[in-house]
Parts: sequence; C-alpha cells; structure tokens
Amino acid sequence: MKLIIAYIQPERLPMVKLELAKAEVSRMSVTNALGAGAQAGFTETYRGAEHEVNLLKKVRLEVAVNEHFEQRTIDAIIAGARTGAIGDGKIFVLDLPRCIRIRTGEEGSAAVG
Amino acid sequence: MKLIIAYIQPERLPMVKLELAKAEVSRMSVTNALGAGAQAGFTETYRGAEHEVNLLKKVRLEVAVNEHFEQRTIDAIIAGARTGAIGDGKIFVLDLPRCIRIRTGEEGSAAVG
Amino acid sequence: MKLIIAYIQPERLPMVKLELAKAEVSRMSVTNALGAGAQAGFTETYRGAEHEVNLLKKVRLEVAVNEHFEQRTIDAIIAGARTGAIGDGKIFVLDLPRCIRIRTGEEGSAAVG
Amino acid sequence: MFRKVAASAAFLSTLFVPAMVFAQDGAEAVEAVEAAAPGLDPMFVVNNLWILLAAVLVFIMHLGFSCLEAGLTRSKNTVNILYKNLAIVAIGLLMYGLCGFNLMYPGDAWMADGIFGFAGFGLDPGVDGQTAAYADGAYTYYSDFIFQAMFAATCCTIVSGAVAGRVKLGSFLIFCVFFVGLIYPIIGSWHWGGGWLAERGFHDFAGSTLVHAVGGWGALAGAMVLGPRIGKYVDGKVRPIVGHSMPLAAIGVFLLWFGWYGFNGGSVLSADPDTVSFVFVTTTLAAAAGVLAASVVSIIVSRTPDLSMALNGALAGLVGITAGADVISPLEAVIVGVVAGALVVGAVLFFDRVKIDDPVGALSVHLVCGIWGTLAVGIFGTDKSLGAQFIGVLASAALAFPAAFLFFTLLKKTLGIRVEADDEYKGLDIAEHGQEAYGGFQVFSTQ
Amino acid sequence: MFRKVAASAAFLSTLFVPAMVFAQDGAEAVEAVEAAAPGLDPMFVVNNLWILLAAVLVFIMHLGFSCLEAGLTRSKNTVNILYKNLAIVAIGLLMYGLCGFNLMYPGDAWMADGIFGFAGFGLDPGVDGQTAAYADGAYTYYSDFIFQAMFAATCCTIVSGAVAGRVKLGSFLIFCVFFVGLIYPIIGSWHWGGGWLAERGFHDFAGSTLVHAVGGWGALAGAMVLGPRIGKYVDGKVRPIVGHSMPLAAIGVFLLWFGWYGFNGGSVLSADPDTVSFVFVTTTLAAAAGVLAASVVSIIVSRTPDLSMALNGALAGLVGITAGADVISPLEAVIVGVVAGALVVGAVLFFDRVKIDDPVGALSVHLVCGIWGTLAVGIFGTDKSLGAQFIGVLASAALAFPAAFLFFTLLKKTLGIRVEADDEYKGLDIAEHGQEAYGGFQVFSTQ
Amino acid sequence: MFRKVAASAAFLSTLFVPAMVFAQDGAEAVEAVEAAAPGLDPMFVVNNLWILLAAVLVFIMHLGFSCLEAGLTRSKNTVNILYKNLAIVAIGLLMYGLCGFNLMYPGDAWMADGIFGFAGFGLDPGVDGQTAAYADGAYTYYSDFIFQAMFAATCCTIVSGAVAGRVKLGSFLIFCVFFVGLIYPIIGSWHWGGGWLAERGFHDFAGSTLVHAVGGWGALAGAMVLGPRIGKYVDGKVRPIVGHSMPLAAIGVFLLWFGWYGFNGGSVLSADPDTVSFVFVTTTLAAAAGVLAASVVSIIVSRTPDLSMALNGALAGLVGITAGADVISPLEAVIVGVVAGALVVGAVLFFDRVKIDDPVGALSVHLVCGIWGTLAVGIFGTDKSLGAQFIGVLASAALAFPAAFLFFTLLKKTLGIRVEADDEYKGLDIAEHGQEAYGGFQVFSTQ
Ligand SMILES: Nc1ncnc2c1ncn2[C@@H]1O[C@H](COP(=O)(O)OP(=O)(O)O)[C@@H](O)[C@H]1O
Ligand SMILES: Nc1ncnc2c1ncn2[C@@H]1O[C@H](COP(=O)(O)OP(=O)(O)O)[C@@H](O)[C@H]1O
Ligand SMILES: Nc1ncnc2c1ncn2[C@@H]1O[C@H](COP(=O)(O)OP(=O)(O)O)[C@@H](O)[C@H]1O
Repeated sequence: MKLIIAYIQPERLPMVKLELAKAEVSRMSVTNALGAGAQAGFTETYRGAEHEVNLLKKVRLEVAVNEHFEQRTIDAIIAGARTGAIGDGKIFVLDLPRCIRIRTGEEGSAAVG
Repeated sequence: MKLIIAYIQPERLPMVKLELAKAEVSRMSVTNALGAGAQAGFTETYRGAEHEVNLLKKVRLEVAVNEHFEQRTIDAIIAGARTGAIGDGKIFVLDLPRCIRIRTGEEGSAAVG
Repeated sequence: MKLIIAYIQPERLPMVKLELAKAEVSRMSVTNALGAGAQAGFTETYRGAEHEVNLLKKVRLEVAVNEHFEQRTIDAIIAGARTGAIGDGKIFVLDLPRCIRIRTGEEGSAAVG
Repeated sequence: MFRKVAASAAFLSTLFVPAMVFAQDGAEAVEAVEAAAPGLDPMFVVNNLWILLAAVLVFIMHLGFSCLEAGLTRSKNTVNILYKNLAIVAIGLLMYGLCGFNLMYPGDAWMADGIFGFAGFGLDPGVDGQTAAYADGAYTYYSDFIFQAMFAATCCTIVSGAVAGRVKLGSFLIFCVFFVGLIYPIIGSWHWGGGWLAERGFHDFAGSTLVHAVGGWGALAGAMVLGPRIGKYVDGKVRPIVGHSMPLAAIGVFLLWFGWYGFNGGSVLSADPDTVSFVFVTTTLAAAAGVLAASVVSIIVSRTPDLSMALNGALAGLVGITAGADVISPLEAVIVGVVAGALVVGAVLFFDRVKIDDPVGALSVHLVCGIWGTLAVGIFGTDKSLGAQFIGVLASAALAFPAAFLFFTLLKKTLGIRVEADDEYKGLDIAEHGQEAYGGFQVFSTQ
Repeated sequence: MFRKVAASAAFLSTLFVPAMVFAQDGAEAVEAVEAAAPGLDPMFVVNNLWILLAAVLVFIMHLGFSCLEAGLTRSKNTVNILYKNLAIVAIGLLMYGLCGFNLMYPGDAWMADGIFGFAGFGLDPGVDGQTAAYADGAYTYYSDFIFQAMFAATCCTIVSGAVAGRVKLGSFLIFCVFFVGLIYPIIGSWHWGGGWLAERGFHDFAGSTLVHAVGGWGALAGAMVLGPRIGKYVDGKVRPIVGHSMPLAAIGVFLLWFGWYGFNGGSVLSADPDTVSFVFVTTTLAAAAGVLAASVVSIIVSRTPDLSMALNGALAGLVGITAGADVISPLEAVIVGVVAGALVVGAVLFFDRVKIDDPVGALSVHLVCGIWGTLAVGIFGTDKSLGAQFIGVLASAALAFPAAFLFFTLLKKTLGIRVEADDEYKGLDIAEHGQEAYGGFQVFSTQ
Repeated sequence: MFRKVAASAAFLSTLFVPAMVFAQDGAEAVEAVEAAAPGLDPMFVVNNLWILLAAVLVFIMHLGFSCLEAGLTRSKNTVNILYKNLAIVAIGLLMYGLCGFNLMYPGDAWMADGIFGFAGFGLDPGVDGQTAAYADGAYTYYSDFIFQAMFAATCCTIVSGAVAGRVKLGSFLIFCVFFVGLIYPIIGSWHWGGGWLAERGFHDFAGSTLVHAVGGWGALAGAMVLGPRIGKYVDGKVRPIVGHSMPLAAIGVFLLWFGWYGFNGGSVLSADPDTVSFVFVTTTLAAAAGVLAASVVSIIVSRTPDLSMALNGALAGLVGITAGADVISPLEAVIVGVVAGALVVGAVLFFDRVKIDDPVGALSVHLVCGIWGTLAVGIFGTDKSLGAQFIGVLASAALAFPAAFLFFTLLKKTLGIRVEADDEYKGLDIAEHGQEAYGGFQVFSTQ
C-alpha cells in the first residue's frame, strides 16, 4: 500500500476532490498547511513595519491507497490541482506497510478502501 | 522504529490518550484534520443555498515508537477510539528509519522514547 | 529521497527557516500541531475547575530532500531549534520513494528541489 | 431529519400566537398620535425622554446576554445561542405586547385580587395614554410599554444561558412563550402591578427578584430537567468546558453594565436628578466592588485570577444592587457588591459540586445574587422589612420554579427538550441549524 | 504593485476634495457659540438634546454595518471591509459638511425649483442658527447638521455590503464621494428639503426610500456592474460562500437595531413624548415581527432556522417600518414587519436565482424592504396616497440607479472596479492592504 | 507557581485599600435622596440627565479601550488584557470614590494653594448636593461624581495599552491604584479643580492634556521601564507583531468615538443646545479628518492603506480636538484632525525608531495628539494664549512622567514588573491566568 501526500493550492481542493471521486478514491484526510516553495511570497505591512511572508497557505492531502490505485490517484490529484502556475504543489508517495481500520480491526488492503 | 499515524474522532482523543498512557506511550503529536471516509457528511444551508459537507472533523495522531511498542500502541489507540460506529478511523504504520532528539542529538531508539 | 518531519517549538520557526536557508533548503511545509513529550504541561483553571494540559503547541515541519541533503537539513534544523531545554523537539526521517511536481509532472530528484 | 422537522414545527407554532391577536390598537392609536403636541410640559418631555432612552439601553442588554452566553460556551453552539437570543427578544417583545403588559399591569382588571389580573389582549393607550395625564407627567403609555417590554425578554435570556449547549431549540422557544407571556408578568403584577406584594411593603426597585431571580428559577428548573452537558462531570470530577471567546464574553458584560444604567436608572420612572444620579452611583459602585471581590475570591480558590469569574462578579454586583439601588447608600452598595462578588464564585463552585451544569453562571449571578440583593434591601434599607423581602423571594420562587419545572418536564415527555448525544458532540450549530459560526476557522474540539 | 499604487492614487484623490473647502464656518461660528445660554427655553434644550442623542445612536449604526458586513463575508476580506466602512463614515461626514447638507436643504437656494438647489459650500449657522429661532425651538443648526450627516454615510455603507469581496478600494471610495456628496442629497432635497416630492404628499418618515432604497439602488448597480464573486455561481448552481463570523454579524444587527431608535426616533425632530414613544413601539414591533417571519420562511425554505436570515429579518422589519413609523399603528407595524421578514428571504433567493451576488443581503434588506415600507405607508397610513408613494419610489429609483450604474461603469472603463481573480482568491486583505485580519489564526479557505 | 502567588498577593493588596474606607456617605445620603423631587426646574432636570447620559457614554469607552487593545495585540495575551481593563475600571471607580474626587475637586480644602488639596475620604453630597443649588442647576453632586469617575479610569487604560504583552498583572494594578488615586486627580485639580493652571488661563476643555497626555506620560514611563516585547526589535530592525483581531480593534475604535460624544459633549457640563451641538460637530469633523489624514500618510509611507493606522487616526483626531472642542471652529477642527492624523502615523514610526514598544499606539494617540490638541487651542482659540497652553502641557508632564517613572522603577526593583521571557513566549493568558482566550481555536503563533 502507499500513502500519498499532496500539497495543493487551497482553492483547488474542490476540483481535486472531484477528480478523486471520478477515480473512485473517496477516502482522504485533509489538513491546512503553510508552504514555502518556488512561489513568491508577499509583503505584509503593519503599523509602518514590513515583513516578508513566504509561508503561503496550502492544503495538505493524505490518501492511503492500494498499489494499483497509486497512479490513478496521482493522476487525479494532478488533474484537479494543476493550473500551470508556480505554486501548484507537490506529491510525495510513501510506502505504507500496514493499515488498520479501527472500527473492525481489519488490516491491509481491506482497511485502506 | 515505526511512525504510527492514526485518524480518530475528535471526542475520542481523551480516551486514546488514557489508553496510550496505560500502554506507557506518553509521547505523541496531534493535529486537527478533516476526513472523508465511509461516514456520511451533512448538509449545510446558508442563505437558502445548500451544500454537502463531506470533510468531517478528525484528529490526526502521530506516534513514533520502537518496534516492540508497535502493537501495543495500535491496540491502545483502538481501545480508546473504537465505538463501533462508522467514522471511528484508521491507523497507518510507516517505517521510521531515523529519529533524532533535537535537544541532545541522540539518535534511534533512545530518541524515540 | 527522504521526507524529514520535525517537531519544534513554535518560537524557533524563524531561526530554523534561517538556518535552512543557509543550508540552501528553501522548500518546506509547515503545520501547527500539539505535542506531548517529556516537557511538562500546565494547569488550566476555568470557573474553579482545573485540568491538566499536556498537549503543548508545536510546529511541524515537513521537508522533502534528496539523499545528499539529508544530513545538512537535519543539522540546520537542529542549529535553529536547539535551546537545550526539554521540549526542543524531534526529527523523524522517512524514506521517500517518489516525488512529483504537480505543475510539470516532473518526478524524482528534479521535483524535490 | 425528522427531529429537525419536528423541532421546526414546534417552533413555527410559537410564532402564530403572537401574530394573531394584537387587535385593539388600531386606528385610534394613530389618531391619538396625531393629536397632542402643543402646550407640553417640559418636565413631561424630559421624563418621558429618559424612559425611552432607558428602554434603548435595556435593549442593548440583549446583545450583552447574547455575547456573554456565546463567549462562555463552545464555538460549535454559537449559531444556536445567537439564534435563540434573537428569537427570545422577538418573542418576548411580541408576547409582552399581546398579553404580558396587560397581565403585569392589570390596572383595575384584577380577577383574583392582587394575585391575577388581565386587562385584555393587545395595546390600547386609551384617550389619555399618550398625554401627561397617563402617569402624572412622567411618561406616555407607549413609553411605559416599551420600557417594560424590553425588561420582559430578559428573564428568558437568563434561562437560555443555563440550558445552553444541549437544549432543543423549538422546545425552548415554546417554553419562552409560556414563561415570558404568563409567569413573568403574573409575578410582576404582584409587586409592580400593584398586587399583594406591593401591599405588604416588599421593595424590589428594578427587579433583583422580579426579573433576575424569576429568570434564575426558570434557569434552575431547566438545568435540572435537562441534566449536565456530556463530559462536564466525569467520574465524579468537574471537567471544565472552556468558553470559546473571552472577548465576546467581555463585550457581553460591558454591554450589560452599560445597559444596566437604563435598567436601574430608568426604573426611577422619571428623570428626577436626585434619585437617578443616586441610583447611577450605587449601581456603579456595586458593580466595581463585585469585580474586585470575585477576583479576590477566585484568586484564593484557584490561585489565578479567572477572567470569567471577574466578569460574573460585575454582573453579580449589578444584580445585587438592583433591588435596592434607590435605598442603599453608596458605602452599603460597595458592601452589597462585595458580598455578591464573593457569592457568585462560591455559587459557581456549589452548583458544580451538586452537578447542576450552568455554562455561563446564570444561576450564580441571577438567582443567588438576585436573592441576596432582595434581602440586602431588608438589611440596609431604611424602613424596609427583612420579613417582607423574604416573603417576596419565597412567593416568586413558589410560582416561578414549579411552573418552569413542570413545563420543562411536560416538554421533555412530549417534544423532548434535549438533543441527542450525537448532535451534542457535533454541536447544535450543525445539528439544529446546518450552519457553522466561524466559516473557515480551524476549531479543534475534542469535547 | 502597480495596481496598488494606482488604487492608492485614486484613493488619495478622494481625500483632497473634502479637505479643501469648508470655508464659511470660520470665526463667526465660534462667536455664535460664545453668545446664547441664558434664558433658554427648557423645551428647546430637551428637544435639541434628543436630536443630538439620536445622532449618536445613528453613528453607532456604522459599527453595526461594519460588523454585519464583515461577519457575513469571508475572513480574508475583513480588513478591507472594516477599512472601507471606516473610510465611508469619514468621507460621508466631511462631504456632507462640504456640500451635502446644503444640497439636501437648500432653503431658498433652489436653482431648478424643487428639483435641485444648493446653498453653497461649507457650514454656516448664520446669526440665529444656534438659537431656538432656527427650527421653532426644536434644535440648533449644528444639531440639524450632525443628525443629517450621520444619516448620509449610511447610503454608501449599504452599497458597500453588496460589492464586498471583489471591489477595488480606491474606485469604490471615489464612488462614495460622488454618491454621498451628490446623488443622495439631491434625492433627499426632493422630499426632506421641501422639494417637489414633498409637495406631492409623498411620505417617507425616516427614509425607507430616501436612505435605504437609494442606497439599495446604488448597491444593485454596483453588484450588476461588478458581477458575482468567483465561485458563487458554478454550473448554474448557487454555491454558498459562508460568512466567517456569526457573532460579528449578530453584533452588527443588534447595534443597527439599537441605533435605529435614533434613526426613527430622532426623525420626529423633537422629543414630543407622544410621537417619539409611538415611533419606538412601531419600530420595535416591526423588527420583532421581521425576525419571526424571516425565521419561519427560512425554516420552510431550507428546513432549518437560518441565523443569517433571522438577522436580515430584523433589519427588514426595521427598514420596512422606517417610512411610516409615525403613521402606522402597532398592529399594522407587526404586519409590515411580517411582510418585510418574508420578503427578505424571498428576495435573497430571487437575487441568487438571477445571479446578482449580494454577500450580505443588502439588496433584499434595503432595496426591497425599503420599497415595501414606502408603499406600506400608502396602504396603512391615514390620508396617505399610494400613488404619491409610488411616485416617490419611482422618482428616486430613476435618479439613483442610472446615476450609480453609469458612474460604476465609468470607473470600470477607467480605473477598473474589480480586483483581479488572483487577488480575489488571496483575499482583499492581503491583496489591497498587505494585512491579515486575524493574525495567528489558522483559517482554512478553499474558496 | 511562586510567581503566580506573589503576583496574586500583590494584586490582592490593591483591593483592600478601596474597600476599606468610604465612610462619610452613610445614612445622610439616603435621606437626601428621599427629599427633593417636587418643584423641580426642568432645566436642571435636562442638564442633569445629559451629564448622566454622558457618563454612560464615557463608560462604554472602557469597552472600546479593551477591544482596541486586545485586537491590536496577540491572541495569547487577550485574557490578560481584558482582565486588566476590567480591573482598571473597577479600581478606578472605587479609588475615585475613595479619594480621587476629593483630591481633584478640593473645593475650599486646598492645602497648598491651587496645587494640592483634599476634601477627605469618601463621598458626601452634603445638604444641597442633590439639589439644583449644587451646580447652578446643572447637575447634582452624584452626577458630578459619576461623570468624573468614568473619566478617571481612562488615564490608566491608556497606560495599559502601552505596556501590554509583558507587564506583570499585580504590579500594574498597584500602579493603577497610585496613578488614578493620586497623580491624575492632583493634576486635574490644577485646572478643573480651580487650581493654579485655571488661574493662568490654561484651557483644556475635556482633557487633551489632563486625561490623555497624563495617561500618555504614564504610558511612556511604563514602556520605557519595561522595555520592548521580545522579538519586536531584532538586529536593529522593527519586526511587526501583528494584532490578532482587526474586527475587535475596529469595534474598539467605533465605541471610543461613540463614547467621545459623552466625553466631549458632557464636558459642556450642561445641555446647552448651542455649545453641545457645536462640540458634537467639531468632535465629529476632527475624527473624520483624522481617519483620512492617517490613511493618506500611511499610504504614502507603506504604499498600502493600513487599517490600524486609519483606526488610530480617528482616535488621534478625537484626542486632538478634545482640548478645544468648544472654541475651535468646524473648519479648524478639520485642520486639527488632519494634523493629528498625520502626527499619529509619524509618531508610531518615531517610537519604533527609538525602540519604545507601544503595541497599540497609545503614546502616538494620547500623548502626542494630546499635546498637539492642547497647543492647537492656543493657535486657533480666540483669546487663548499659546503660552498658557505650553505651561499646562509642561506642568502636567513634570508631575506625571517622573512620578510614573519612579513608581514603575520602584515596582521593578521590588515586585518586578515584567514577566519572564518564557511566560512572554507562552503568553500572559496561560502564564498569569492559566486560561486561554479562544478555547478550541488553532492559533499559530511563532512569535
Ligand atoms: N521539498 C519540499 N518539501 C516539503 N514541501 C514542499 C517541498 N517542495 C514544495 N513543497 C510544498 O509544495 C508547495 C508548492 O511548491 P512550489 O515550489 O511553490 O510549487 P511548484 O513546484 O509548482 O513551483 C509549497 O508551498 C510547499 O508547501
Ligand atoms: N484511505 C484513506 N486515506 C486517508 N485517510 C483515510 C483513509 N480512509 C480513512 N481515512 C481517514 O479516517 C477517517 C475515518 O474513516 P471512515 O471510513 O469514515 O471510518 P471507518 O473506517 O470506521 O468506517 C476518515 O475521515 C479519514 O480522515
Ligand atoms: N515519540 C514521539 N512521537 C511523536 N511525536 C513526538 C515523539 N516524541 C516527541 N514528539 C514531539 O516532539 C515534541 C518535543 O518532545 P519533548 O519530549 O518534549 O522534547 P525533548 O525530546 O527535547 O525532551 C513533543 O511535544 C511532540 O510533539
């Protein structure tokens, strides 16, 4: 199994969810995050003093999938998140040796889906 | 070493912490998250317009443990989080090749605990 | 590639960013988290009732790097985050088999940086 | 879904009643307005203006209550609390116009002498109502009504605080129709309406008993019938359920204090410089003393200064002085405030010990300090009898508490008054309204 | 960066104008103050005091508007909204002093009889302005000005709500200079300034049309020229864009209701006990009825009680009764409020259906209920003509809407009036101000 | 833990003093109230009513201060700020009753002629205090007291803003007892109490110097003795520490502006239509001009319109006009406001340059604009001497600043006045109160 972590632009989340749904991936976890990447930040001014903000709002997705879902999940995320502009985000794929469903105690592939 | 990630219902966190303490696991990190799974969402209405909310509030736990703590940690999480209802959550276990304590620079098993 | 996860004291974030910049690591993702560790919590009182808070505010960093950046990234985080006091935090290093840049579809080392 | 529909139906039913009647005040009223004007007595004008301004000040207390209650409870119940308080104001005002005013001030229309009277549905200023003749040049009929109407909703708002976080919206609003439309004005008629308590020398200047304790009894009944919020008392221990916004709570208390100048000051029922300024001073000093006393006691009890206690202390002092603001000297007002401020902290601890869950301290503030304030008149007031004050306290308790308790029990047996555990976890905002109070904010709730 | 500079330049230009002239009111004014005092008529003093207090109450409505608008929109636009509203108040007050007051009350200085007049720039109480002679012992020149000035900014604040979340700050403030400095006072002069509408028997007591509908027409023009916020209407469906703070919205509505006692009560233009108390009652009952009606209708429509609709309902009732608060009986006021409360919910749905995006319901509240209130005078008011009311509604629409539409279009073609999509995503706070409203808070915005 | 206990002990000690004495005002007072009433002069009634209403308006300014200060600082210090401000109000009111009022208005009880007088502890209206005889038919003794008492706490609230985020609660409250109980009333006695400054023709209508600059000097002393917050000035550069809630800050400023009508309007000390309406107009125009000027200057300085500066601009205009609201013409009021609005932005930058950390801009608003306003009277006021104004500014500085500085230094050497670095990181809410302001919210604080 794989654990797919994706950082995307917050406003692309609805699209990404849509694409994932099309790819029959309906389970996921979402957190909000701040990201520094190639994207330029902005200058915040407050009472005459300036400071550079380069941690921008991002959404972090975590999706656990079975091996044969790995690529279609990645494709779906890209389909939903890509605008072609800097800041579109990254996808990280980790190996997921074990997965357990708390409710039933099921393990492995059965638990992921 | 293992990195255990668990998504649980927010209101089960106190129980899970209790069970982990019983299992002598006292270190952990917690973030709030939104999750989509088998659990049904709800309909939000605002000024006459409806929309389906299917990202529900969850708590994300991250616990790094030594191998021989893996199972008891998982058991403790299940003991604290299980209600038997859909939405109880999932546990993901990752391999953790390296762990460093910032304060001392210690590595490995010593740093995890 | 490696995925480096670090929990640090919130107020050390600016330092850590500075040290990472010196080490030429400019990409990262940040989330806020609550952590229980060796650090003592505090007692909250509200309307005469007390309760122990042992989940303290922490910042969670996630940095994906190429292998040869692993150590310098870790060193930079330690340089920025260490105060010598309990609660300084932990660094976890995971293997990162795959990394994709959403904008270009690039994979691997090229995508991480 | 069914729950929602049932609650909605219950709620809808509360709205038809006030909208139906309101009859007498038709064309004549308008004509009455057209008349008057020339040859006015300036004293009448200024007295009347003060009553109207006092009414405006009392109005904003409803925002104060809303903010305080919302601030001291969890964010997941905020929409529900705001909605409840807005609806209470609307229902209170309309019910008071429909029947409350004429129940509370029956004039000659007593049915059981000094105990129950009713001058009919709706508003009717009559021929002289809008002239100086109505109240010896103090105010007009409509000024009288509006000032009293603003008071009326208060007693339900007090109940609202104690049942927050678990009560069903529809059922609660039905209770309000009953409480503000019937119980509050009947008890009020005994004293302010010139009934039997007035004859016995009972003194409750602006309502420590008639408004605050009456509301407090309703609150006690509600909190008892409902039971505590899930997670408040676990294994015999109190687990604090922390409020979600101290700024909101502070805004609430300051606005209440602000409005109290209308509440107490307006209760002089004229702009008499001597009495009104005296009342302002006693009111102010009691509130200030309440803050400090509650702070000190809370420091002693929990070793840290608790903001929510200090805020409650201000209200405690205000509720305490309300019965005797006109007859208690400034020095004594400080004493009344100090005692009230200490009492409120003790009472919060007490109610937690007996496991009556009162999220905002409504019982401690309004019931306990309302009683204290009423008795304080007997202690400090010249020519006031402690006995008469006791009788007033007991009499109002004897109607308000059982009536509220029975009505809540009735609702419990029929429509239900408590949301299901699951909805309580989710929060009433989503469960009852399908809305969130803080769109976009990450709120971390593990209770 | 260029955008910012351009916007700033545009904005700066709005500030020079009012700061420039203001001339006549120099030394004489001060001297005038020095005189007066002894032998005052107490009736004059109390009448005048009421107007001043009413002005203070109307002032706080601007905080109400700010809170309501901020609360019902997303957190990422909060700084922008607060800034806009603060600037509107400042611009409104200064422009009204510069020219608005003298356009609205030209006195004898009509240029086109009853249609357009102008008594010159700046403030000048003249010889008698500060004495009882100015307004038959009701108020002084400066009281008159300050009360009217507090009203003036209101009409722009209404527009502000409808264009929130996407309008360029600089362009919008230029529009305000134009609207509050020219359009609002000209329309006002037709009725309150004694112009042609006054002569035709049009009755708009405190401004259902002259303030609220005029602001509403401006809002409609703005919302139409701007288009909806990104993401509001997707694939023909309405996607709710949830407000970020219901407590702020509730504070806003309660403060507006509070201030409305000054808005309507002060419009009596004296402290006459009869009329002012009557106006207080009708105002109150209409608001309460509006809350309940909007609640019921929103329960019917969306099966849950929608707080934002109930809040809008209160305002709907208030706007509705504003035209006839002095001539509509309490019972009829309830009816006016019920209709307004129902209308407001329907109107929100309607505007969404026709894809006119109005984040806070400004059109539904101020335009729709403003018209309803004006017509209600014709329906319920004794001796009032529905025809005259119609004419008033149409006449003000005929100037306000096209003028606003043209001006907005002009701005669109020149400076631009809408921020770029990217800035809309980021939020105007960062895009236009480089600031965030809630430093440190984690706000999760995927819209 | 020890720290907490020590702080608590220190704090407790501040509370005994005011609670102890308060003696004279016992039974007589109550009797005095019982008398009076018939044959009242309506002018007396209306004048007195206005003073009381003005007191109520000034009261709500304390909520304004609380909101502004909380909004412009970080969320982790919010409970502390709200608590501090509530306690200041309570302490201020009680201390003023205990001794402040009789220090400020010693009547004949001067000890050092025109410099120091004291009419004894507690309140005592005497025989005529509650009648028209007390102040020529303008107000009663208690009205006088309550209006002045509401002012008194203000000067400590100003200090509070400048020391926010790092001061120890207990020590600060002890400072307040000293400052509001002694320093403020002594300086006040020099002018308003009829002392030596009054004789020299100094003119400070409502307290640009006596309230605002005096508070400002205390604030400067406090900020200097304490030093800046950790992280404000790093490597010679200013790192902004962003406030956590702009809506709170905006609510604060609007409420302050609202209350200022009582602050300035009530300082007329009668309801004289001419002067009060004049004061309303100058007050309003200066505030509006302050907003625009601060906006323009902040746009020039930071290329974006800074909301916190615009908000400070409103206050700057208000503080600026306070000394001369009765003698400065409307046009000149605009100028006073424009200068104040520009000054406040410059001053914020200046204090940051000299590394005096003032989280809410209290020095820039109250000290700098307080001085400017006082001098403006000399510049614009007819028959006013710039020299006398200078003397007043210097004299009050000469007492307020050194006294505050010494007292703060004394506290520093004894109890300590600054929390430990660790507590500053955690935030004072947890460190000093063991509470959080926003239960459940995820606040991300890396400062
Ligand atoms: N090496 C990395 N480690 C952790 N997070 C990263 C890394 N690179 C990118 N990210 C995350 O992805 C987001 C987008 O990256 P960015 O470089 O701006 O986009 P793009 O690759 O499209 O140019 C960043 O804001 C950050 O949250
Ligand atoms: N495949 C997955 N990837 C990521 N997170 C998941 C996945 N499956 C479940 N989760 C997380 O676990 C939570 C509970 O899942 P759900 O399917 O509702 O519970 P259950 O398995 O008890 O029916 C989800 O809300 C989500 O946060
Ligand atoms: N085993 C672990 N699993 C997950 N998170 C951990 C673990 N150990 C520590 N942490 C995180 O690191 C933070 C600091 O740990 P702590 O033990 O207090 O510091 P130190 O190691 O310097 O004594 C914790 O608050 C928690 O967020």
